[in-house]
Amino acid sequence: MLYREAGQFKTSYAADQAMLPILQDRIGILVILLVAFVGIPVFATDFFMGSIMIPFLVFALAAVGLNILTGYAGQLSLGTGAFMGVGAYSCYKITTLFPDTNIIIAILLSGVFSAIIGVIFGLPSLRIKGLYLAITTLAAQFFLEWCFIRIGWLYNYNDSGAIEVPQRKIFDIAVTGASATPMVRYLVIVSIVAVLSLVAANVLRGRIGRSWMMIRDMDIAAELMGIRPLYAKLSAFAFSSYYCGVAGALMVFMWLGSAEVEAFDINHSFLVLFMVIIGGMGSILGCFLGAAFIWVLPIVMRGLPSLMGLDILAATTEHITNIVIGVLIIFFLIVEPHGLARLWQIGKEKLRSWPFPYASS
Amino acid sequence: QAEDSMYMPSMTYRTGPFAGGGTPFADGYADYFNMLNERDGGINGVKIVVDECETAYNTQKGVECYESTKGNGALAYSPLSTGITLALIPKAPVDQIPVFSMGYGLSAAAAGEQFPWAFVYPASYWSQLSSILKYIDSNGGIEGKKIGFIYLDVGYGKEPIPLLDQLSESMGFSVAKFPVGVKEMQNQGSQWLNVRKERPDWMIMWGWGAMNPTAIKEAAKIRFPLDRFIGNWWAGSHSDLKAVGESGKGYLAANFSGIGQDFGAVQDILKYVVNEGKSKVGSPDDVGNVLYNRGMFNAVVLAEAIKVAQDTTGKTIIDGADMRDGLEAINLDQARLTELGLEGFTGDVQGSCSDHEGNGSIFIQQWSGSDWEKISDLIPPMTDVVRPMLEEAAESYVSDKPDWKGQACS
Amino acid sequence: MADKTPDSQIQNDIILSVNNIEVIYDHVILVLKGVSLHVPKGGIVAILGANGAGKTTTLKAISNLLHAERGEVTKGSIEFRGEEVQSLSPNELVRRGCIQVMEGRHCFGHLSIEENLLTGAFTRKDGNAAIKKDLEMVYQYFPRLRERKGSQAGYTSGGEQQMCAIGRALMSKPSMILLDEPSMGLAPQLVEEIFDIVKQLNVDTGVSFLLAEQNTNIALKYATYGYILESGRVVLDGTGDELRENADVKEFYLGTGGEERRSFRTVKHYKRRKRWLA
Amino acid sequence: MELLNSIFVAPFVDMAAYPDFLIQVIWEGFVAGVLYSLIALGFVLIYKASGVFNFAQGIMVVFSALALVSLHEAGVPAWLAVVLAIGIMGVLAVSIERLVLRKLVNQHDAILLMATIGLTLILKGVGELIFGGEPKPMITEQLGLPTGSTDWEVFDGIVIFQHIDIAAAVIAVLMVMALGVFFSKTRIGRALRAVADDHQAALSVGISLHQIWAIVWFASGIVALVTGIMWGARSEVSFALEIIALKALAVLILGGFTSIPGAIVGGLLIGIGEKLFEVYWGALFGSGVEAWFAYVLALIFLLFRPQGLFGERIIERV
Amino acid sequence: MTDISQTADAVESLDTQSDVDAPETLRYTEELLRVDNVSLSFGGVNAITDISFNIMKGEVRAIIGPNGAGKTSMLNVINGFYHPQKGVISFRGKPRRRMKPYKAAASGIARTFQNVALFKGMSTLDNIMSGRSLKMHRGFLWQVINIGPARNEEIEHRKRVEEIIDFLEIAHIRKQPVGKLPYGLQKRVELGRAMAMEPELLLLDEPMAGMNLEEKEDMSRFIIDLNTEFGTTIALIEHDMGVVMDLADRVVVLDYGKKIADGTPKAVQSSQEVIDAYLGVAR
Ligand SMILES: Nc1ncnc2c1ncn2[C@@H]1O[C@H](COP(=O)(O)OP(=O)(O)OP(=O)(O)O)[C@@H](O)[C@H]1O
Ligand SMILES: Nc1ncnc2c1ncn2[C@@H]1O[C@H](COP(=O)(O)OP(=O)(O)OP(=O)(O)O)[C@@H](O)[C@H]1O
Ligand SMILES: [Mg+2]
Ligand SMILES: [Mg+2]
Repeated sequence: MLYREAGQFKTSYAADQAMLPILQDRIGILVILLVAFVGIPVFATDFFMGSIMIPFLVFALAAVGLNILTGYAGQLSLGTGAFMGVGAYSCYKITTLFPDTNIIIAILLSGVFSAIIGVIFGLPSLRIKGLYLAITTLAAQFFLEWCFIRIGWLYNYNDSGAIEVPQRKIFDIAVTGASATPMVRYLVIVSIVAVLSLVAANVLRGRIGRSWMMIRDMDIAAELMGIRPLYAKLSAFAFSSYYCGVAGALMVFMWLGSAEVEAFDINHSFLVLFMVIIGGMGSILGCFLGAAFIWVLPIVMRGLPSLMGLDILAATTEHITNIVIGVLIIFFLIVEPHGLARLWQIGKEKLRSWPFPYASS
Repeated sequence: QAEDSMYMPSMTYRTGPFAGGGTPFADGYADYFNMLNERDGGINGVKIVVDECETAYNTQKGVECYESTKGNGALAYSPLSTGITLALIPKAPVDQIPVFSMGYGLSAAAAGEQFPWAFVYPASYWSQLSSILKYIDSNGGIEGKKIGFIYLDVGYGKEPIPLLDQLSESMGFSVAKFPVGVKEMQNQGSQWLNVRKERPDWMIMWGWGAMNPTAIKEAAKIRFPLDRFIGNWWAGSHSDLKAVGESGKGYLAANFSGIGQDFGAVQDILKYVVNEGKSKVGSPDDVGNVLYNRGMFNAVVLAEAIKVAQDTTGKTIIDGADMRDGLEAINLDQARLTELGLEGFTGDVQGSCSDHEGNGSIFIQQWSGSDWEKISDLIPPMTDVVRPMLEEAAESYVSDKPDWKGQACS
Repeated sequence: MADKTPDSQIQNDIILSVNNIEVIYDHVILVLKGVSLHVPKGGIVAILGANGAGKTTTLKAISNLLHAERGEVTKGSIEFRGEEVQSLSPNELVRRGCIQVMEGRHCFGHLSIEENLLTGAFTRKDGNAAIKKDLEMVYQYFPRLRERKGSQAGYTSGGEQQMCAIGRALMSKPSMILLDEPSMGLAPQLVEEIFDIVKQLNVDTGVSFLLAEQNTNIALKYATYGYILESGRVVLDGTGDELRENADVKEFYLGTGGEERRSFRTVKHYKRRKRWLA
Repeated sequence: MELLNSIFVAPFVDMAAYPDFLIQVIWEGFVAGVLYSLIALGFVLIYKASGVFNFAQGIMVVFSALALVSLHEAGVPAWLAVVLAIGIMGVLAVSIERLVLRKLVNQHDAILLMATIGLTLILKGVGELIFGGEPKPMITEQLGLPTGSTDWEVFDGIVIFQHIDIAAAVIAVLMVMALGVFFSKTRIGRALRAVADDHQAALSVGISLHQIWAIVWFASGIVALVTGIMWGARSEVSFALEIIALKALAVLILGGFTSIPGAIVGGLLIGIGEKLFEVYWGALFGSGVEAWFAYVLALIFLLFRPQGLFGERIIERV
Repeated sequence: MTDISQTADAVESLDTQSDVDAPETLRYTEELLRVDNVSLSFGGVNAITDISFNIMKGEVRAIIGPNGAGKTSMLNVINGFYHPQKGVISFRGKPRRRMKPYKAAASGIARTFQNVALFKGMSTLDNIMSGRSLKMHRGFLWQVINIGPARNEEIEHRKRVEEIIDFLEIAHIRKQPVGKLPYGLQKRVELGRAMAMEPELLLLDEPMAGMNLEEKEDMSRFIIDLNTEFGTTIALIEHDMGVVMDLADRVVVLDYGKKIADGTPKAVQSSQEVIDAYLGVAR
């Protein structure tokens, strides 16, 4: 009753093909965008924007990237962290070699390098499949990490071996560097993420996205239907790595401000993978839900004891957070292996058939 | 926060792969402030609220800790992680909260002109390395020798390399480097095979966490003389050597903070905090361990800075900017140390506008098989060589930051 | 209508009874809307019905395999030899003699044909000699399997896999077999053979069968009793002969409206299925 | 020219010039390889039995070893500590099966993988909560493991053999043989492979997944404990050990997910290969190549044999 | 060349037994696909041994034979998934030995699979749309913005796909994920997907397995319509002899990888060899 499409007739295929064919969804998205672009900047604290929203958006974008590869094209990858690193280091090189480049352009461009590297490490996917492939992507992860350490040129031979974000301005407003306010950084990042998510949704609905899903669901049949595995897989690697690269650049330039190799280590690959799986493989919405869950929950958990006036050691909170997150992950997988996005869908389904408990087949 | 207290964040890592070092350090840090609160009712009557935030040695969590606590009136941050320090250095001037990376972080931060908001008392890595080399030189000469440098292959471990390269030319020794990846910390077989192949005369180690005991064990395995194997001050704690035990006998390490419980301040901690059950330390025996005392010293410097700031400004409750001034004006000479109950605990530490490392000296300690023993006098660094290099590095750090604000020091 | 089913004289000889079960997939999709059926000891019972009627679901509910598909029985009960099936795990069911041949073959792709057959004997405790003997029997039934016994099942042809799946079930020495579309993908000759085997096992060793089968013709020829399932409900039931004589069954399932078999070429489509629901 | 020389000539000249050192390198590689194999073995057991890629194997190594050491610290005699540690792993196995695996039958690989990552977080949290985050020394002597070393004088030099390393190799070999017999000679072995292929079908033929999973997780828990003791004896027992487990992944794909001999051969290949490469060629790349050598070796290898050395063929058929 | 004449001979010799169908066969004059002396083996198993036959443009050609005879393998060879060790395959007169599957698809060969090979995570609509992949060309950048050409293209093909959906009467499951559809419907969707490719030659591997009579009748009607109205040439593997008899113009019979008969359904059905190997008791 509450969530009824009844009465919403589509009279053209164009209308039926629209991204959000249902009115309630369109309203929902509008509200979210309003909150994201107006509500949060106006009402939220710096901490909320700087330490919750910005990382959340960075990870959501990375999760979109990984989801394209894993959820849509079916190629499990554990190299997300390194691809984010490629983006970050490229962006650093671009901004330091060509200091006049507009920083937004530099960030968007840095994804291209990540995409190229992604394609190179995607090549084995033509022969290697499934978990075997997942582990060979670790080769990318560790090799690239090693490069970030060994190739001094990448970090301009800094003594510290870290990349540090130079200050860049757009229209005289500092966008990167320490003096850029969280609000400015937040607005930049939320715009980029919104646009890129839209792009991803478009591509995934079209011919190319479909070809990835074909490869994912049944690669042999896809090939027998005229899909060239080479193109499909490599384009998925490229597209996905582009997103990861941009996310990496945003992570360093808009959030951390400086980064060592550890910022791109294997744990980040796992973190993003958590988000994708908890959120729901093969769902853009899921990426956001997953990122929120995995990033925000621990922060909330850490804040809880002091909110409740309990004097618990920070480390104990950390251990308990680990346990709780672990338990929740397993719990969610058991309740709904297809992630939060699917849970959301079931919720909608229930609303749709409400007040009846089940839809009849 | 309350009117009568000051807020002192404590970034800790009691979890994760480096928890072994992070835990005693955090204990020492918290216990000293608590001791001041218990014994003296705080500093000049103002209590210090120590608030721990767990970073797990992870830069992102560290930044998050920073962002979530900086609004509480935080006076200074000591992240105990080079990665977090690097992330905080650019933020410090904006938020007006000094970063005190005691003996770690960015060596270049010693140059106060360029880094008004960062401090590395009592010495930068480079100063430390120069002292270690001086020790080697005074124990059989260094010229013509081959020095092996084994280090954790991250920013922290790589920091001293430029100086090492420079000094190898001026002092006439050769260098062989052995990086140890974070993932290889407990799996150093090949590095030590390479050591055996290269046959260096001395080994210097820039290690942390599980890397240290593994390295010492491996060195013993290939029969490298342990009394020619020197760890830096993060590679010479009790927790490192506990796992090695008897077989680590002879191993050397640099240190700048006194060992043991024979200091007035430490006794007070035992009396007012530990024995009262107000400490998180595992057992009273752990008090006085190398890293415990180091964490305590971190607190000592901060407390001293607070006091200096209070005295100069006349305020009882100070803010980050006052704290910065206090840190800069710090003067921990032996007289003051004795007053604090830390006689002979460390060398003089004296800051100034341009000197943010305090010209600290180190001493060398040796593992007896069951405990650390101090075996050398204080060794001052080679300031003449190190200082110009620090300034140069500082220059290059700010060179691509057009809006960076340094300070003029006359 | 479904409940008037079994003749009262065999009531106490019922090996399996399904009482008014409801099955829901994924928490929201209601598939079975109250299905009841009974299999007498030593009987061959067929479930017939269109695609998606719920035949497979019924069989999986019986052998307690729905969990793996995120389905659950929300109402009703299933009893195998008087025991509540829901409280037994699938392997306990097999131990008690009830085994299922799943639709779509489900052979263990990486195991050879012979290994596949041997896994069927997993629950048996009567020694290697007996197992060997039964293996020999399966090979007798399906000579083709003997030829391919060393090949990985994943590479064998569709029909060979079907034989393998059936043979595997036989290896457990069951007293009740649930057969889901046994004839699917088998050559005509083999279809006859399979049903001969069914008959033979039924007569010789008293094995009971519940089979979901699309090949109505042959199923009704061998079945002692049949149920017709539509959209999750039993719409018609009766003995094999009764059903074969039923005009609707003739028309829609046997294709023998008139005297001669209708030609596939000449049939024109009209919405016939509607009649069942009315 | 210079480059070619340093790739193709100099290292071999080096090897020939100091054969004692070469032997030492190979021995070290061998021992490291044995230890990698031990971790990989734990993975293989579970993968073989359920198709679950158990990411928690690394943390299980740490967890079991910490349990052992902490028990001893608490005053329990060494032998009893071992028994209790084995008991803990047993309880763990049963609870994992009860609370996690049972509910996730028939799910996608990635989801099972994810569940084991969740498990990793839990074990880590619980472990640090109970045993604390500090590293602990392994109770090598109390367990009766040898500590000294033996020198072998050969080719005008010496090769040093640590007794603990020899012990590790012997124990690994014994363990592999035992497991090999268990899985190939019992009907459980076949059932395991069936389960890995198709959970639902395995259920349908009456294989008890519950029982099999509990057994296998218990077995790999014991393997984890042994691994933990051996690695711990080399350095110390700490959560940093978990990272080494990642290296075992490379071993795993090189050897093939489902093969016990594969885990051994893969481990030795990688152990010896990476030591030789690091020592003789590492400098060319600026050293530290160990970080990726194993993976790149495995990757290149897989290009020719996508299922690894001894893995089962990947079936492609329509 | 000689092989073809042999095949032709064989056809004729069988044809003579049933003169009723003879004129029918002559209706087709143009050869679409020719298989010459193809052999395929896997390790020790000879899946196909020296088989030759042809498919005329516009006909319905059935392939039958006992289980494991090599029927599916034959289809796999035709569309390039298996590479025969020996023999040549000519499609539209162009001979080839090896071919990448996607090239076969591009040249106009589509198929369905014995063990349904749908894209399980996608909806019915997307599955059928995926059949249009080869016909869609708009580049990546257009897809990114998804207005203008890419969108129009999508809608245009959607129209075509909707026609197929109507034709197959699966409109009600248009938006459902196919993974959980009943088996019979999956087969139908698979047919739709192959139809969407608008192939010249359509290979159907047991399209009616697991269907009841009514559904088989429906399916037959689709196949007939496809053949007569769209002129698609069809190669059909089927075990239901009733269907084969009614639909096929000519039948080739395989046994143990060898061809044992080739001709009109009537002729084949009465061949003793076929009865022995395949049909069992004559019906
Ligand atoms: N795992 C599942 N999740 C959701 N729905 C399902 C699932 N399995 C089956 N269904 C639905 O349940 C209904 C009954 O399916 P079932 O497989 O029992 O039919 P069937 O009679 O065996 O059909 P067929 O003859 O095609 O095998 C179908 O509508 C199907 O879509
Ligand atoms: N990739 C392969 N590797 C090994 N053997 C194979 C392979 N593909 C097919 N075979 C074997 O070749 C033979 C022919 O198989 P095919 O699938 O063509 O049979 P079919 O005629 O389609 O039988 P069915 O009617 O049972 O589907 C079988 O014995 C099969 O085991
Ligand atoms: Mg069915
Ligand atoms: Mg076939």
